[in-house]
Amino acid sequence: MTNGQQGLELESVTKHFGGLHAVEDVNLRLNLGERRGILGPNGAGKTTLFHLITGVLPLTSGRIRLFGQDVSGWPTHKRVALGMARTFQITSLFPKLTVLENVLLAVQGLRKMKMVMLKPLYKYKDVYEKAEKLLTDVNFWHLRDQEVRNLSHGEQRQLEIVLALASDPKVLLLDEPSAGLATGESHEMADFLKSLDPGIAILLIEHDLDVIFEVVSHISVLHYGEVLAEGPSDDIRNDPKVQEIYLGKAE
Amino acid sequence: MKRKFITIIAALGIAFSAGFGSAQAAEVRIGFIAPMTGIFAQIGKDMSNGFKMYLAHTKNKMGPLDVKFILEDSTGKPAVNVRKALKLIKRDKVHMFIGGLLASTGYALAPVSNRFKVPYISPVPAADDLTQRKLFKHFLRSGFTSSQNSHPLAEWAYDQGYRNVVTIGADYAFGYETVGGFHKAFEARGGKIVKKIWAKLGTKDFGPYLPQIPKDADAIFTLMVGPMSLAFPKQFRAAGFKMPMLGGVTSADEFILPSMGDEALGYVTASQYSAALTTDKNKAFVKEYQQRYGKMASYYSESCYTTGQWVDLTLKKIGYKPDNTDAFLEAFKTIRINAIRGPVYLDAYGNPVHNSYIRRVTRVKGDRLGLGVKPNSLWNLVIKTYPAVGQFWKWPAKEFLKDPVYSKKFPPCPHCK
Amino acid sequence: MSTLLSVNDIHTYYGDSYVLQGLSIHVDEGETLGILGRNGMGKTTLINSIMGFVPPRRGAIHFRGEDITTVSSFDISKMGIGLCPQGRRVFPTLSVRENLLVAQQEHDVGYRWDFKEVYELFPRLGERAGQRAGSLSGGEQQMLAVGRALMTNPSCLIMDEPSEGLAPMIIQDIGNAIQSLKAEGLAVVLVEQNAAFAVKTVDRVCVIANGKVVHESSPQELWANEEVRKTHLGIG
Amino acid sequence: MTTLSFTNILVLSYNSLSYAAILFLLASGLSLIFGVMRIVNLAHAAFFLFAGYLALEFYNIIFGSLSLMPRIIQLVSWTLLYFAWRGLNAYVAPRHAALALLLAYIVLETLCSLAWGFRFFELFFPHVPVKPVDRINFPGMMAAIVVALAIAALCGMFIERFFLRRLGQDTLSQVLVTIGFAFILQDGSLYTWGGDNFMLKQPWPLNFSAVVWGLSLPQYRAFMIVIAVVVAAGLFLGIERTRLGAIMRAAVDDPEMARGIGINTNVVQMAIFAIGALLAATGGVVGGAFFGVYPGLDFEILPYAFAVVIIGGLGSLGGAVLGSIVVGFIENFGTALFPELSYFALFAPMAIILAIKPTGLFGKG
Amino acid sequence: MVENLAEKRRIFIVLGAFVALGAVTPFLDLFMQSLVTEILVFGILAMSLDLLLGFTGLASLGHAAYFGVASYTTAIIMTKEDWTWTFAAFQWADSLGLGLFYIFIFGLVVALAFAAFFGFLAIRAVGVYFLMITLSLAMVIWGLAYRWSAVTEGDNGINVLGRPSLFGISLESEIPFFYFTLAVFLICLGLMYMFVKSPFGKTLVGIREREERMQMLGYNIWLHKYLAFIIAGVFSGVSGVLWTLFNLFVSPPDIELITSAEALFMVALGGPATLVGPVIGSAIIRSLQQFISIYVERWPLILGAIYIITIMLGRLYGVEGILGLFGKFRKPAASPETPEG
Repeated sequence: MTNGQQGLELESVTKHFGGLHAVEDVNLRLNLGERRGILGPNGAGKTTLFHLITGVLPLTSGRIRLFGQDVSGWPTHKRVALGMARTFQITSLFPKLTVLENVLLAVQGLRKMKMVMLKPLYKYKDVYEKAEKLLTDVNFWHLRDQEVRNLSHGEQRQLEIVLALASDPKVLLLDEPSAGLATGESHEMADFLKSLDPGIAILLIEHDLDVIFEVVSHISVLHYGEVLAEGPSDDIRNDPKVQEIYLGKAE
Repeated sequence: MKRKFITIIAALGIAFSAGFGSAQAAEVRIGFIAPMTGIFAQIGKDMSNGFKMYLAHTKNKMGPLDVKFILEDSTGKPAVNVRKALKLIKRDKVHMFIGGLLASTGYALAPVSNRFKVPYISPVPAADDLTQRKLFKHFLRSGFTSSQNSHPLAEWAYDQGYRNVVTIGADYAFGYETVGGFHKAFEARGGKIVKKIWAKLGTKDFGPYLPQIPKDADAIFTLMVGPMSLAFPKQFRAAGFKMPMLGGVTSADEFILPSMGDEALGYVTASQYSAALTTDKNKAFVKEYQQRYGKMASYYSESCYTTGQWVDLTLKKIGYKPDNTDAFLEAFKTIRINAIRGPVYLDAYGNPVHNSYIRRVTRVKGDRLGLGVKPNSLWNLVIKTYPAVGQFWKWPAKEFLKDPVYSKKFPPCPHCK
Repeated sequence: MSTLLSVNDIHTYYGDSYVLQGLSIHVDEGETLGILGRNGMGKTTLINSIMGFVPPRRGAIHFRGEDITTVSSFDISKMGIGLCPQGRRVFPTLSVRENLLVAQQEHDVGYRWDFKEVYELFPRLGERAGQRAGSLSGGEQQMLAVGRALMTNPSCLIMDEPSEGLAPMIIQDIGNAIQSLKAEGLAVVLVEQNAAFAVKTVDRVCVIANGKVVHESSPQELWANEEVRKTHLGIG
Repeated sequence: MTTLSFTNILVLSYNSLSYAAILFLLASGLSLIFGVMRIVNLAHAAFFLFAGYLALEFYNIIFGSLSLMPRIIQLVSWTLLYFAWRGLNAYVAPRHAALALLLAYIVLETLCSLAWGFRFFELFFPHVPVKPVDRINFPGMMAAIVVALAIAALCGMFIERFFLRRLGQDTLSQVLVTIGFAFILQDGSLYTWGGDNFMLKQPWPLNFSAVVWGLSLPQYRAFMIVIAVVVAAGLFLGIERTRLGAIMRAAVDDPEMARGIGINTNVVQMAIFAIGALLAATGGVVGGAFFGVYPGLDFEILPYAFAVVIIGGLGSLGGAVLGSIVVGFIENFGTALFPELSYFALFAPMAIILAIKPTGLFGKG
Repeated sequence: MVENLAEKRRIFIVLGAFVALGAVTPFLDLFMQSLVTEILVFGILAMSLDLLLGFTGLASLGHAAYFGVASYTTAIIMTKEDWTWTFAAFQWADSLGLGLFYIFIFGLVVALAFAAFFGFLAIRAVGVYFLMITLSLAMVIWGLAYRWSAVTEGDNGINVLGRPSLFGISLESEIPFFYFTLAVFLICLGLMYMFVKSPFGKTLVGIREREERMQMLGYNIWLHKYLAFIIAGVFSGVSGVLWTLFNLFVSPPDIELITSAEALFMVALGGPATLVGPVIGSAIIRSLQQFISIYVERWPLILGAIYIITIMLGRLYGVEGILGLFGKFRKPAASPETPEG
């Protein structure tokens, strides 16, 4: 146990798919309340890294600690129960359910009552109140009876985050929250992310640089599965190595 | 939605009860259950055709009564037979129902007949115990028991000089009983059954069983049903076995015979019927059946034709009062018929006593007897007739019934290797 | 020079995601067009729209004057658009030779490209002809993807991020190959994130942002234009 | 438990292999269709039965007019050869095409010559009496088979083109629609051919047995094994060594990309379904002379085909070969050794294999 | 309250429909009465499969297995006199008027045990593999019924000679048995309704819709699926016990592949994830089988065509079953494409 501030810690995390080194020796530390971005071109291993952190994929080697506990071999749902949540790059909601039902599922996820089989869900007032609060906070309450597939893409991206927040996570992994949004919507998304409870530690993958620089303080740059650069946003912005990945080498 | 559905159901119900429910005095309602689809569909056709042919002869009447003939498809599954019997009893209010095919169907239908007190006449299901140890008051048989013809065949086999015989039978009740009958009678005469093989029902490839057949046996006794009957002799002969083949009726009956080839030549089976009987009655029957349905008459069609005749005679005896079930049951057992298969009557247990024909598969050149059957066909020529064979053969009934019903375990096989 | 491929005001969606928001480009015969832009701006979607993988909901695409907006992909390919897709997408279980073989198309006119020519362009492929494509290195896979596209004997070759994930040496080779194709008069559409590479290679560049063309010029002009570079390409 | 002598083990192995041969013919198509199209085709065994009936039908038609038919077959086969030549040229090297067609021609021509009384076989098997009907048996049967196979393949294409293609990747719909077709094919056959049990004629000279080391081995069983080996080799070569096969594999690897380089994946899928149906039909015709042809055969044999692909793994040719051999041996030895357990002999190992490796021994994904 | 009005109205309509059914049935003829009973019995089977297929998204092609073990268990404990303790216990329970409870408890425990074991083997597989593993497991049960003739009477099947009475009320004739079945049906419907409305049931829908998201929300997917599998198996067992009592005869063909496939079709036809839909499916299929076969000899052909037409139309017009037809006018079709990765 190092200190109470510790949120997520990756130690030499490595993932190989056969001969392909998707993630190679990544060390990363996310303290409580910290906001960190992960940058990198397509195929750099960003989403794979998220899969490793959440336990969707098993590690090839390395170690993952969550709030000081070694969770390397744990299944996803147990990691989540510790206080981790994640959103998906490709919208991953329950399209045929209503907005409210989506959020209810998220709220009951970490409660014991989810195993109850013969008492209707609507009898659980506290779950509903929590859902109502979450939806009211993002001004979605009026949409509660809409089926999710009928929402706009922007709304779906936002709901994606609301679902992640439902379990009151202390570590939040966001995978390209602004993917597929128009410029104006991206700004809204950035504002929304900034408005989140500052106590939540956020790890953010994002391509929209406006969003990432607005939201995070530190950035890690991933290239070929390795951390190429790390540091405060402004340093990264001007790092020539990073420039090269994005623009190519100028002669 | 729901309401609509209910209304439809109700409407259907009312419509059907109006259409069929009302009973009229001047008709006899006969339900007939036979497989019209599935593996046994053609046998079902043979059965219903036999009965229909009788009705055609009487212009759909039995004495003064109109015959209301209701055919139900059993698909060959016992449970469906039960469903259809219930339907016939409850909806069509039949006076009796006839049919079923497999022995298992007989066991399934007999209790139904008792429960609803509606006579059930079995022309084909040959389950031994229904006329032996498990009697049902409303169950009547116009066909035969599985082991009935096996006993004389065993005698015949012994007389041919066969001493060591191997048996292979389909692994179910009909198989146990047919093979068991042969076994008991053969060993009673002093022969030996040296090996008993049970092939699972519906075996297509006899590969697992053929190597187990001792090459030095004098003969093999088979009991095959349906497609097994076709595949077995072919694979048996192809595997190089030369020994004579004996068999229960279904191993080479007239149903399967037209599809068989030279491999079946010399196959000796026993049955209460053969299409090759040279009686005038039978010749007329085969000829007419061939003309009407384009097929060789089989014991299925003969049995059902005779059943029609039997019902007619019984009704006549009770004054054409089909509602009088008890009288019907009594009278049925006292009828003596000079049927196509020969003279038939029921024994004290309600099982037919009739001739048992030992038949040999032979290719007959040309159109045999001018019956209109395809030339150069295979026929079951009768080589010996055992007259008036009952289900207990030469044993007294009481003594016979002390033994359990034939099964895999009975009779025991002291000489089996 | 006449227009070979023209894309007029197309609007393409992935599900509810509105990706191309009224985009127009055109490619002339024999021309090399670079399409630049950051990740997620719609470059690959543009290609998918052209190839018929994801047809646009509105707008039209013409190739040699024929409307190909709703034509199926394999017919588009047969009309002469060769695709070298993002991530290479070689058929991993097929050998190198088979990868080329399946792409070979019967044309009434003679073949320009056959095994011999492709192996001449990329000798490494000839050496590895019998090897499973999945076992090739990234650079070799890229060569194979180009070779495979050439086997369809296209008159317009679309290359989606050929430099992605490759070592500079290999990128150089690919660049040389593009130059030689260009010299033969083949029209090339080069979609790139790597602006430096693109700028060296192409005749004209379009910059895409948020599903629209935001800048169009010669490569030199683009390189000189600090503002466009900063906002739409780099992170500076 | 029964004990087996060494000879019995040999004969049982021979029988197991020949049973495996039929299973392979049936299951390889199922596996192929699944591997490429992710379709669980419950109508597969219906093709098996349907083709048996078709062969029977055409066999009878051919024998109905003995004098003309062989020549007609010859004409048809020449025409077919011509089109096959044109078709093959597009996909394989000319010398291979020429070789294949030459072989095909020799076979066909031999068959037709046989029909006219060429006593080729009598030279080699003088001890076997040849009846005139036997002499045309073989070519007649072959012709019947060709027609039956062609029709079955066409049916397969029809079902794929107009039904399955429109269902997309919905497994449940595919299952129910293919069951529907199984019903229709089964009952349609019953309607057309009646419920009689038939058996295709085993072509002379395959209907007697060879005696090797004192064991009599039915030649038809050897014939089944040979056919299966030829088909397996043909499938392997066809898939692994030809352009068509490469196109099929490309369409499996990445269908979208395959379209992007000009491969019409719709045609490929239709072709694969046709080949699948063709394989089942081959099994049906070959098996029809061994098992018989009768209504209900399809649902009887379907579970075995599933057992093969489950054990071997879906979509793998090697798996289908291995699976059918495993099932063939388990079925034969299991039944011979433990007659009481013959129904589990097959399904219990299958359940265990699935529990350990849900995708079968050779399965991918 | 959260439970909305439309839902209340729906419950009211469904209950009303069954009350109406209960009221109308005595006036139908005997055959129709038993048909209605049969529809209810298979309705329970179809609903239980709907828990898996409609709500959890698991297409099982072996659901007849649990139906089968329960119906065989029932038949065995009611007839096997040489199995002294089960039979004696049954006799004793029956003498107290509790025979039915004994049968149900026994049958359901066995169904549960099999579902628990088979589920353990099957749940790991997904999609087609799940379909095939359930199929083969059901074949094992079928083989058991066929082959273990010492217990199951093999091909002959088991005849049950009568129904136990319920608190002294004889269920032998149609009407009492119909009401009994209706009562059991309504209890099952109620329980299943509660189940799908419960947090657990909602979880299953979540798993059906998006498994990876449910995992990220802290759900143990395997456990939920497994429990759902067992529960569906138990309800299928209820249907099996009723089937034995209804038909008084069980035999191997009752539990073959076609029964499982038919159950699937009932769900698909009535509308998955609707609970009541599968009952309508059951009504249609069962009535068709009983009625087409009277008028048309080629009824399997027609049934096959109905399968195909229903599924094709449903697919082409995006309608999920008959109940889906009503919802069709409300909701627009979904577009399941994925955004650029």
